[in-house]
Amino acid sequence: MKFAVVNFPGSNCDMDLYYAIKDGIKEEAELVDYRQTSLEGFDGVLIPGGFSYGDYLRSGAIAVHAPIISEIVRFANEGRFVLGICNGFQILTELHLLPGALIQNEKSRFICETVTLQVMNDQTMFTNQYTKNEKIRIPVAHGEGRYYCDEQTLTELKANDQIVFRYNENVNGSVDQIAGVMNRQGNVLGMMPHPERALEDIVGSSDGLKLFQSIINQVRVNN
Amino acid sequence: MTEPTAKQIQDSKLYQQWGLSDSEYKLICEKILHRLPNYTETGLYSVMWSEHCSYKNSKKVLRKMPNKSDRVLAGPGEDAGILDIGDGQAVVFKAESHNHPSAVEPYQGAATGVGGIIRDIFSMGAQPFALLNSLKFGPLKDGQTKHLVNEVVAGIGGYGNCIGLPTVGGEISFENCYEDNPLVNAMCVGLLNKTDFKHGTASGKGNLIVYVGAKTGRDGIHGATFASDEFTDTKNKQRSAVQVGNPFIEKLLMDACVEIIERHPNWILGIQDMGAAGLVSSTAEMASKADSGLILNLDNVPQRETEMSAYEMMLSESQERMVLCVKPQFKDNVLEFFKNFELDAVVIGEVTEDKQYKIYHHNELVTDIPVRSLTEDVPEYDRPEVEPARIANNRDYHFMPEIDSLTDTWQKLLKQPNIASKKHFYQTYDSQVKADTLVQPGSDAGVTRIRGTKKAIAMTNDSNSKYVYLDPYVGGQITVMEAARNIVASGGEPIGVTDCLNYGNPENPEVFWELDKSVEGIASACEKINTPVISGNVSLYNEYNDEAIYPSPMIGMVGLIDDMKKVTTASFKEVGDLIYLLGN
Amino acid sequence: MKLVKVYVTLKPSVLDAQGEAIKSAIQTMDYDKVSAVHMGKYFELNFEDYPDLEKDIDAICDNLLTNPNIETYRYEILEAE
Amino acid sequence: MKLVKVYVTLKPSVLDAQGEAIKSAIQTMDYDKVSAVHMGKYFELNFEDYPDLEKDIDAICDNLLTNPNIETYRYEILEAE
Ligand SMILES: Nc1ncnc2c1ncn2[C@@H]1O[C@H](COP(=O)(O)OP(=O)(O)O)[C@@H](O)[C@H]1O
Repeated sequence: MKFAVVNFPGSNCDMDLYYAIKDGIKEEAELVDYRQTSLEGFDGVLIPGGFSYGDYLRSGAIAVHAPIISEIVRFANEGRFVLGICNGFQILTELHLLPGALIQNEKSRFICETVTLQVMNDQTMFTNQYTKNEKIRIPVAHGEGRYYCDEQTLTELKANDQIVFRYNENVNGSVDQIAGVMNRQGNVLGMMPHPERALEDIVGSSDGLKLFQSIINQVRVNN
Repeated sequence: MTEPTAKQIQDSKLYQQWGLSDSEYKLICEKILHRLPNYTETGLYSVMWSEHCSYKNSKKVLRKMPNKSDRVLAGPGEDAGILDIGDGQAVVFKAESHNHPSAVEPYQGAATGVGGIIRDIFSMGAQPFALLNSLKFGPLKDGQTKHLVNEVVAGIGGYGNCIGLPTVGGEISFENCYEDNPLVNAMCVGLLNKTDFKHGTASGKGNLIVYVGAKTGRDGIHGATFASDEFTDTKNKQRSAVQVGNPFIEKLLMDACVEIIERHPNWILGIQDMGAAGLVSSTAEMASKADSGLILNLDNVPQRETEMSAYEMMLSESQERMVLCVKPQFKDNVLEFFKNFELDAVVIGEVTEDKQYKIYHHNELVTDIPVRSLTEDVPEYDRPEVEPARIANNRDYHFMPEIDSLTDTWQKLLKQPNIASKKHFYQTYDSQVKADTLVQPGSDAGVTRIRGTKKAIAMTNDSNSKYVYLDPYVGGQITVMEAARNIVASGGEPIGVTDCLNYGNPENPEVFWELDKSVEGIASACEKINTPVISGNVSLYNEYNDEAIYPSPMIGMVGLIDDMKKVTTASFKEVGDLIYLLGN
Repeated sequence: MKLVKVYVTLKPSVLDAQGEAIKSAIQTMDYDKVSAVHMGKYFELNFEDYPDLEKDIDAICDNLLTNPNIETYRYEILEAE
Repeated sequence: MKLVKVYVTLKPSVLDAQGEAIKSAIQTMDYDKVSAVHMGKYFELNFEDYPDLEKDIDAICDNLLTNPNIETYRYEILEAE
């Protein structure tokens, strides 16, 4: 199985994700430059955290104009899996592949902390190795991570079980404590917390491992 | 604008405003050039001969510090020091102060301090992997100080978070003496494959000088002399001396430099960052180290503003720029390589044999002076020292605290901002990016593993200026030992030290005595525990309206943990565990 | 040559965390007559003049300068000096 | 009630990293008639009306809304609706 880690100028968690695949779940990973125009041969796409284009203007806003983007959209529309973490999540909302937006934290400050998340839906290709309502410890590190969507969107998210993770304590003021959402089809997930930073107990938590194992599991079932 | 002539500079003593003394100016005219320096040349001497660039006041004291051990691969004299950690790997680290810029413009001052120290590490060919910082402010009583603290902390976080380096440690303290002269010291640690080590030199006739990175603007002109200048109310207006950072560009620059040195070591002969005194300091130092000459053509320098003079371009402290020395046959490869990172890279000059520093601007030779006169001919001062009366008169004084209620005292102590948790601040720093951080801020030292090995590195920044104020020699020792305890308590063996020496005006004999004695204390402790001082930085003239700060040496110490299973943290672990007290 | 000034503000339904923070900072500074603060973005763009200018400005605003989920914009077109 | 609109821009000599990034994004979007982009901040403040209003606005701008080292501002005072 082969994963693409898309690297934008200013991405800075690209290697973390690369190692998460290589060492965490022992699969193949390759960095894909934002100027590439093909994702041929990959089974899934990972969009890493960081500050693409300095996060100038709005986080994720400039990245959506990079050449690789149309290929990511095609990939998502074909039902293949796309995971965006932190800045990756921001890019996916700016792209409208996911509903809502990520705006400045309620306290207007960057926050780096390991937080408790609740797994809201264990029937997804990203969470099938967790159990529903399981509490997991995953680090967050962001200044613009407050999830916002309007009432109607929220109702839809709930109705379709698209809310995948919630914060146990609302660290950033997100609507409905949302930490991660997926699209209606269930193949695109965005989340602010960093599962790739929680793969080994020695760095504080290994609760993120099951997320990557879930993906492997699902892709195997599909094949 | 027309520049004053050499004669006008002499007559009006303009050089004084730029920080050159009469005797220094005379030395340049009579012993070095045998003529009057023109406007550009006077500017070059004034920055290169500032304390910040030349260490003319502190060199003699700095020589007291030990800088050798079995591990030392490079010590003071390079952008950063290097220590062998076995298996073909080395750690590279240095600390740098950005006190004055942060006082004037807290966010950008702190941010560019972080940016500058990161460049010092990757210019050695190392991959930076961790940041630390040491901050000192006035008491948190008024809105203005709170604003200052918040801005500095935001600047440090803003730069480090964006570039993607974890901030794993640091310290923040509050004391009256820093109210108008805050201290902002930053440290960066990197990992080097020993084969990748690059010296900052420009050698070999015909080799090319390549400029890489952000465009040059009028940022921070005379920042170096500004940093070596006392601070007064009126200086608050000196606002043009502020540089603005762009961590996004620095990330590209860092990745590009690390990669080009790793993949194409034969393309690059030397590399150095443009820090204080920008283009002149970097190129003159590179040429001086190789005993070469240099020709620069300023028309090729990428410029952000129009109609910049030679003086402005040479002294600009625009951030995120590097200088490379490149073999001509690899010129196209190098330019193409950086273009792929969307960075400006242009040839701006070449190495010569005549040992002269020659600058052309608009086809005119605007500077022609010996390279080494900028770096080696700086007068070195042996300042008079006097023990301050407060110390001489209180030698037999022994303070005994009176404690009525242990609980009260305990609670009062815990409420002190200096003792209370600093989590509010450090949780705005990304301490985990790269997923290698084993111990985050909040324990004794920050610890980062070295991926692919069993090893980990422990790092700490420590200072306690009150102790140094009360007894510089013992205070200096205490500072080193506090750092060492933090390393040991994290499971590490201390292997080396960097420092930031923050003091008042060295021309004040009492201040100079404090500097000298505390460095002797630091040196004696470092010798005892075999932690050579392999890099560092001096920040003098930390005064506000003639009031000096406490003598404030900051020690940045690095420790090696041979097996990451041995990492220990400060927190109590389980109910029922026994608690021991070690030591006296 | 045209100078286009674009003003971007958050939709009223979105909590303006920065505006709130600034308001309380202003109040700590003892200016108690401020009842509301909102923070937005301001852009100046220089354009060559051409017939479809407005269409392009709208497109640039919609697709780059703002996120329509949370922001609105308005602009004015002036002669550049 | 007054509505004060404050426009904050970087001094011309200061690097506008954001404006540069936005300009190149606009150019990748194939709008090639844009020659310069600058990004600033825009504030709306509601004030009770009082005689010394302008003095206070200046103070708030100088000490909080802008960084006088690198930014300049201008403002206009309107009647709030
Ligand atoms: N206090 C000090 N202790 C040891 N070495 C020092 C000290 N201060 C400066 N140095 C060394 O002197 C050299 C020049 O330092 P500096 O001018 O600060 O570097 P840069 O050119 O990066 O600004 C460096 O190698 C530095 O490590």
